[in-house]
Amino acid sequence: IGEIRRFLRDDNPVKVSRSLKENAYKINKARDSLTKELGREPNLQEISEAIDLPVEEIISSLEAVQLPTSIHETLYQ
Amino acid sequence: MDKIVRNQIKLEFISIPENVGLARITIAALASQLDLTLNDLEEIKVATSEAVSNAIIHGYRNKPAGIVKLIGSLYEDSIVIEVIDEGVGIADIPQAMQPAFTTDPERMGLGFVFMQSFMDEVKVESEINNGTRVILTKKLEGAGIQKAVS
Amino acid sequence: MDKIVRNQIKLEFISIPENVGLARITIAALASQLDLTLNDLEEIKVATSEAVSNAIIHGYRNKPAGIVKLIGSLYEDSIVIEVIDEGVGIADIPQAMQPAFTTDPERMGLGFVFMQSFMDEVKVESEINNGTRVILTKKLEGAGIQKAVS
Ligand SMILES: Nc1ncnc2c1ncn2[C@@H]1O[C@H](COP(=O)(O)OP(=O)(O)O)[C@@H](O)[C@H]1O
Ligand SMILES: Nc1ncnc2c1ncn2[C@@H]1O[C@H](COP(=O)(O)OP(=O)(O)O)[C@@H](O)[C@H]1O
Ligand SMILES: [Mg+2]
Ligand SMILES: [Mg+2]
Repeated sequence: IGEIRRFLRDDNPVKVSRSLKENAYKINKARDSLTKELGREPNLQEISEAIDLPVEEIISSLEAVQLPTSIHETLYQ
Repeated sequence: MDKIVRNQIKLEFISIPENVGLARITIAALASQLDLTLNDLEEIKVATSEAVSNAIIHGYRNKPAGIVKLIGSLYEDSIVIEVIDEGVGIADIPQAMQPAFTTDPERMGLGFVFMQSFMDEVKVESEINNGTRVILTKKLEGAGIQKAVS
Repeated sequence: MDKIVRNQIKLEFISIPENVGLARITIAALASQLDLTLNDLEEIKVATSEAVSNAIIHGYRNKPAGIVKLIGSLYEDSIVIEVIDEGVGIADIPQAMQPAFTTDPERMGLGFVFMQSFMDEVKVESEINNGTRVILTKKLEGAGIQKAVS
């Protein structure tokens, strides 16, 4: 069991927050270029294929760069 | 004729601000089972955030002891999101939904405006001291159910 | 001494394969409220997926009529994930947890092996015809609670 873990784990210290932000940057770039190319908003599937990132990762990544919502106005000012 | 539910989830969480993002991401994951644009997805996320933050800020007056319930239902051509709290309730619903109306002078009173502009239908049920239920519907014509995401 | 729960969520969903991904995203969103490495998050996601797919495939024998419950609790230095079904149950738990044991010749019998290698503790409670509860714990020393993610 310990071996599976060692095999799969490359002890990469990258933090989740950083990798999500990098993905979000790629997603937004792909969104812009696909919008020009297709002449319409791309759907999630098209973006996923263009940058080879599962839809699941796209959802998590977009959240990482979410604009502050109104809840911040009262709670974090 | 009743519509066929394709998928249904229920999420319950304690009323702390961290969970606004969590609720938003869960609903986004559900919505992404339909074939949507990022625009549609963002609109659904903003509307969900506004309803969930209202439950936390107004319903439970920012106290972390409350439970917020979120029910998401996916139909062939629409998504329905219910946000339920058992908080203070709303005295006058039509007034609360007016643009710029707020009971908190530090806020802008635009939450319901966002919900109404981003969703096709916004229904509010509320009873003083019993809580509030907001039902948000967005039609996603031609979206079609996608193949399994997992 | 009891540990202090920092956050707790409950997710219920119908037993269809699309919801494995949904459960994984929701647990990832909860776990991300701690400041994790990609490795830790990946391990939590794989373990959650294995337990949830077991509930759907084995517990409910791939029938979509079942409800899977997921409870996620965040402590200062650990995350606990419970996956609950009310399905067929497991006759012999130690046997089911053996590497390569499976009741489905098409499968590899490695789900519990993954759960055990990626999490610090795996507890299984089960009763025939009453269902199964899998409790996964991962310690995240030094992860520390992040500031609000929302
Ligand atoms: N879940 C709720 N429980 C109690 N009151 C609510 C709830 N949601 C909204 N309200 C009331 O409706 C008003 C308007 O809400 P909204 O349009 O979101 O503006 P804001 O949140 O900026 O005040 C709030 O100020 C509050 O008085
Ligand atoms: N939730 C569950 N309900 C009923 N049986 C289960 C459940 N989870 C696991 N099992 C049993 O334990 C066995 C081993 O599970 P696992 O290690 O995940 O391997 P696999 O899923 O590939 O069969 C399964 O084949 C099944 O018989
Ligand atoms: Mg508001
Ligand atoms: Mg398995």
